[in-house]
Amino acid sequence: MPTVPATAVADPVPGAGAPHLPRQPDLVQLLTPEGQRVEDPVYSIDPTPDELRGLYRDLVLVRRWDTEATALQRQGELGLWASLLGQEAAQVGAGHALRPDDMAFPTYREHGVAWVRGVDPLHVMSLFRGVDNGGWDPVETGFNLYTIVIPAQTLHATGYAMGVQRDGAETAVLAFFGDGATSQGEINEAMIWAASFQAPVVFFCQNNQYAISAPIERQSRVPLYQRAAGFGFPGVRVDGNDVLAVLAVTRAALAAAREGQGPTFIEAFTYRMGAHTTSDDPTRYRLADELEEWKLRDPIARLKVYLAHEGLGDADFFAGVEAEGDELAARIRSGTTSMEPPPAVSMFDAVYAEQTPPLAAQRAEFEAYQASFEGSSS
Amino acid sequence: MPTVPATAVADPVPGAGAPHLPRQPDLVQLLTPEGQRVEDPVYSIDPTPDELRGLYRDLVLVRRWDTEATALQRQGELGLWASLLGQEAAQVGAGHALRPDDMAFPTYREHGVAWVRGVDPLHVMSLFRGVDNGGWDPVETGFNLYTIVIPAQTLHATGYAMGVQRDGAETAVLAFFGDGATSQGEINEAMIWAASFQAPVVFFCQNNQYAISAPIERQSRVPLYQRAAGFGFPGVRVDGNDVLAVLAVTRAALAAAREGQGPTFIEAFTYRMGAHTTSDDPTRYRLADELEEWKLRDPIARLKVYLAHEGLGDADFFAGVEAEGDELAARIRSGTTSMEPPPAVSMFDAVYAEQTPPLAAQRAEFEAYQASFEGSSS
Amino acid sequence: MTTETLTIGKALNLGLRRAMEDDAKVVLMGEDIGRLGGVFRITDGLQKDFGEARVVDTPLAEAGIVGTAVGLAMRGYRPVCEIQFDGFVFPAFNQLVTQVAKMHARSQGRVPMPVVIRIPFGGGIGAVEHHSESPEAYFAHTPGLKVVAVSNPVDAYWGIQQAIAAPDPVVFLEPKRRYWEKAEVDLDATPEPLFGSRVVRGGDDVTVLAYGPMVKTALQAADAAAEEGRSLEVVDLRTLSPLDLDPVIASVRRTGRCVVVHEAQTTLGLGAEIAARVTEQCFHSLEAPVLRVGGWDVPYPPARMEEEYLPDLDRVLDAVDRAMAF
Amino acid sequence: MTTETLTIGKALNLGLRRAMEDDAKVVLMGEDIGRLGGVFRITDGLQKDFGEARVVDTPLAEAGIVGTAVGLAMRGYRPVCEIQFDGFVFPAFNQLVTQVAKMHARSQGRVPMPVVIRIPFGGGIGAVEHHSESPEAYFAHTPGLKVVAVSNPVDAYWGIQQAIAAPDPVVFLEPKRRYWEKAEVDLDATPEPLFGSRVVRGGDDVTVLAYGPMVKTALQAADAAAEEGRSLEVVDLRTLSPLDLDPVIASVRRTGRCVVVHEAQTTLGLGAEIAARVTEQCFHSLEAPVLRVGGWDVPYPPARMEEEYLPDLDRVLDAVDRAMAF
Ligand SMILES: Cc1ncc(C[n+]2csc(CCOP(=O)(O)OP(=O)(O)O)c2C)c(N)n1
Ligand SMILES: Cc1ncc(C[n+]2csc(CCOP(=O)(O)OP(=O)(O)O)c2C)c(N)n1
Ligand SMILES: [Mg+2]
Ligand SMILES: [Mg+2]
Repeated sequence: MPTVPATAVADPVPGAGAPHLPRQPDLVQLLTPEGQRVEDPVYSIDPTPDELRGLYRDLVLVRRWDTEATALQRQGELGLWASLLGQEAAQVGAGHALRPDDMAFPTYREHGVAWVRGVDPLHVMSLFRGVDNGGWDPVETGFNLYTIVIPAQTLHATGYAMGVQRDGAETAVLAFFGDGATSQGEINEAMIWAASFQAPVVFFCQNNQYAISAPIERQSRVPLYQRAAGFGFPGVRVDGNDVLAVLAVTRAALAAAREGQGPTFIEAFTYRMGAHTTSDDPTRYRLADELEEWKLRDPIARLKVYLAHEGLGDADFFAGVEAEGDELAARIRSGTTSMEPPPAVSMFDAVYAEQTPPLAAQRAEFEAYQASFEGSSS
Repeated sequence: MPTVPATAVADPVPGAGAPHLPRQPDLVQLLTPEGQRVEDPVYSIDPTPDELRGLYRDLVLVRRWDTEATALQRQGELGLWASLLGQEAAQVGAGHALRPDDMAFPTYREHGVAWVRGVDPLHVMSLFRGVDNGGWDPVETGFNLYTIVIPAQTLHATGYAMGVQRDGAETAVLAFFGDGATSQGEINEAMIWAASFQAPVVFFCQNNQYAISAPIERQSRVPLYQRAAGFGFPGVRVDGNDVLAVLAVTRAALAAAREGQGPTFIEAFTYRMGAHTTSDDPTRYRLADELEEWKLRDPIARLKVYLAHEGLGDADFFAGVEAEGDELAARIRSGTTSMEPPPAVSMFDAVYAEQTPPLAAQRAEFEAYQASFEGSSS
Repeated sequence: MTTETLTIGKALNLGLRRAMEDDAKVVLMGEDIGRLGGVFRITDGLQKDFGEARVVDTPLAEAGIVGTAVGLAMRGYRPVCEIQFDGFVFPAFNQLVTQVAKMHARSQGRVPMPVVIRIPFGGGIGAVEHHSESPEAYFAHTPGLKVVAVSNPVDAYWGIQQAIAAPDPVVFLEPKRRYWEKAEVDLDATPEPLFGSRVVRGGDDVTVLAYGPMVKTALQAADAAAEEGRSLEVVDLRTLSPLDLDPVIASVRRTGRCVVVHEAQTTLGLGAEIAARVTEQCFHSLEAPVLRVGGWDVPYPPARMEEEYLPDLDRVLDAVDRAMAF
Repeated sequence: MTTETLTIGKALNLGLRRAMEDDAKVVLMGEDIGRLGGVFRITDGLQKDFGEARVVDTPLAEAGIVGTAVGLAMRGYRPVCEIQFDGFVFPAFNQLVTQVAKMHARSQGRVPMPVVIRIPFGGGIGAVEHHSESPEAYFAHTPGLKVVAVSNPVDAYWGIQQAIAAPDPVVFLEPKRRYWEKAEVDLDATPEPLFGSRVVRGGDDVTVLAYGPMVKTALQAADAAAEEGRSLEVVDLRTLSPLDLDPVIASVRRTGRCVVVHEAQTTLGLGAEIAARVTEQCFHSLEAPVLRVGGWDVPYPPARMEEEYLPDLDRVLDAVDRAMAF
């Protein structure tokens, strides 16, 4: 394992190969990988013990959900699963920074944010089971449906934020995307728009070092958060495996947005511990060493150490959270395996708010055709 | 007329309203609006008297061409004309920085670059007359056809530069675009690509302060050249009305590209003195005052003052260039007015390199149909 | 009854104004639509009267315009996007096809998408490349979008208001070369439904279908045919998705012959779909196959050749002759 | 004669390899095509053998892939772009429609555009949204592009080489759900021309047209029909633009009946164009209108409903019955 001097991380292309991230002006960290609380000159946070335990609980539960989902996919109960393993802190931290009125625009991997927003995990599972495209109500939950076309949702987030401005509301919008997404034209347009109109939107990038097999170096030679300055708004890099730092940074950015100070770009520096999705084979493009090093920066372990060390969580507490996880997993498993798709004819029903006569006719044709098989089970 | 302190130009949104541009670290200038030669700490140039006179000649001739074209459009001989008035120095300077082997990718306004590349003005006029989409050979001239879809050509330039890399050639590529173009996704992708592959392409933005009616402030709150840093390569702002500075800066950037140092973003700070095109009415969106101020920064006048003052051009020389301009204008006029479109059937001929049977059949149908009118002049 | 003589352009302008007065959630967005009033002046004066928050001069990027419209719609607004010219809609294609068109279905109806995309379309104005395209078939092939094309000031005035009021995304095609054509518009009338076609001239021999700029051409052809004793029924399709073929089917069952006219390239243009459907539904009535008069299957040519590219009266009559001769 | 039993996927891989050996100007570009070998492994091993300059893992942006391919082609290269899934081609739509398709015509033939756009297309793999689309009609409506769809390993092996060697831009559609189907491929054979359709099964009662993944479905339908004493002639269209309808016309003149099958939404799908043309050219031979079996006019549904969306053997037979009953 090569030892890299601390300054090397400020290098144009940081990432794998380094041991745990040293603190540096360029990276906001409030809890080290060893579970030590540190201060940042700009971002501070003072969570109550309950809040800290709540964060820990969420981290554990979303990881448990994720593990169960991966297992269910292996067993043929899901068509696909996009694991968040390793990114729990980035998601739970960002999710907790949101106020109820705020609106989040996820990609396909933000199960941790979904969880914090109160979305029923089964409404996410239904998507990956192929039953629907997500079963939750975006407006009610303040959490848009998953967007698979990269990074279409960043423009939606910006437009939504322009609506917020017109409403004069104290609401902020949080747009999620990955490191790979930053190369698409649309997201750059979203940032240009947000800057031009000073829209209350925060761009939250989970730099998990890979876009499927493409390492971050392919997308950018400089740290991603620096992109924002070129568009005229602030960018900040935060340790994405440090839930406290993510919470503090995101909370500050959302507050600034609400106050009319315009957009912020947050780069949550993290790592995709698993495969891109269950269809992927990461051994083809990355080394096991890298994974081992990132394991040392695990987002849950460090909070557990901190809680234990500070006496904020005892064995009972930790066991209780585990038990909750088992329950959640069981509920997800039974809910998923018993999930049936709606009748196929429903595919005709929500194409438009106002059904068209030709489509109604096609629907009737479909029904008649389906009916023609009834009874004829040859 | 408001007086603005010199530092105000370094402001996030510079531009109109200021008197002539003061020198500042942020703007490369080698020849002041008053015709005074100044030095820049980074960019220097030592043109011979002949070169200086050549630059002057080109500036005058392309302006003359432009004036004639505008007149021809008014007289119904062109469908449209996109005037370069005010941008002569940016274009002639950039054009002169190119070596014969280099390749340029223009928008629809780079008549000055076309001129320097040796493109016959009539081959440009034919486009605006509606006879073809440009009559010159892109490869032979090292000057691509005009691209109207903003800013599609920046990706072509980047791809071409990737080809240059594969050839191991000492060639650089110059991509032209406007300030408005910087808001499009595609150009941001071009910059990301160029950075990622360190392609030998230089992004040359003529910030003429407007995209039709939209002032630069709508596209960006910070100087455009700063965009590049966010993508990991250098950006520089040059006085776009100073042909020497443009030449020096562009030459340096192209040299760096040829040497494998990757892309540069050049923002040539200039002004569109005329309408967007002959279809446009700028009085609807900008004040006459602004125009008056920019007149004081005229790109030709300053070089003339310098040449005269240094004894590099006498009355005969200036008169000679005027006379050349008259000749050029006459040639353009007669060539344009006598220009006929090719037979309509040719629209079928270059759709594919390898004609398809259905299109050949349509072509035959077209010919038969046309023939059916012959003789029948009722 | 208040009637005014309006050009199509002015009718659109008035229609937009009325829609904005009727519903404070209507927001116009596009390049140069504010201060300048749009390159065709369709939004002239609206920013002055409704302010910059409701008539938004955007940065230069079509994906941005349409993509932010999606977000505004999610927030309860009714965005009306102007694409400056037909040929510049393609940077927004991803947003239109994968997002605008699919959001309602994706969300099982929870997220409505009342977005209007106004596009001046078609040729005949002597323009440079990309300013004369007819991209309607791309949109009509995309479930989730609705597509209309207006041909006259009355439909322009009402249609834009109806499109804005509609709960679904509507690609609203404006016949740019007819912007200056005039007609009387009754501002108090009860408008015809947006998603219906209309017989605009009765006739017995051949049914001629057209939309947008070609309606006038079809009517001129009918005039010319009449002089030769031939009677053409002309249908203004008005809605391209959904298609409203009931009046067409009724007509073709009577005439036995059908000609479809459009500027778009013929292959996979609207005429293809109409030919397929009309043939299926009128199989036993047809005396001739449905014939198509469309743009040739070439990129739209330079301006001085566009007359030979575009369907005109003669090409319509030629097709009518061929249909009669079958 | 060297024959090998190959899947479609492996045949494409071998074909790409051979094209790269034959011409040093061939450059592959796409997301994850290098180290990973592509999400379907079509480019497996090629970066290892040909290096990173010829098998380029690109940043994540489709307009960038296609737009830089244009520039590479101008510099004399023959770029082969992989679009990871059909539903992700739309960000590149502007480059494809306004640049790739038009460059040759724009330059009066001076600038050739030998660019191949490989797209795994179609459904049936139980995927999430945007991974099962059939966008071919958008491209076939665009003059300047050529569009082919392969259905078997032999055509895959030769077709990709022919597409790369072709002087024009080719959208090359690969039937992703058939990637693992096998056949014997004679690596020394003289291939059939790329832009031709082929009768793959003779028959007398109804002519059934299909391409890409639906060819197998059509052949299965023919088998089933044969058991009921009905004889279907099956044509693999192979080329969607240009269409090669000569074998189809000949067949329909004989059978008098025609059914077109595709996964794409029916309205303005390829079936529309084919119906229009076949009707025009076989008007007096047709006993029934050309019938279309396509995807329904809805966004591609979630995976557990896709079987009801996709044409299958039964829906083809149902259309055959209806054609016979006319
Ligand atoms: C427009 C588009 N192109 C390609 C894809 C296929 N794809 C899905 S995920 C992915 C990589 C995304 O990487 P990143 O943005 O870093 O997010 P991550 O998956 O790492 O969370 C790709 C290429 C897509 N979904 N959308
Ligand atoms: C994709 C696209 N959208 C819209 C247009 C219409 N249009 C032509 S020029 C122009 C403004 C361009 O401004 P800028 O990039 O600053 O260049 P300038 O004209 O000032 O040289 C617009 C909006 C276009 N040509 N392409
Ligand atoms: Mg990533
Ligand atoms: Mg400009």
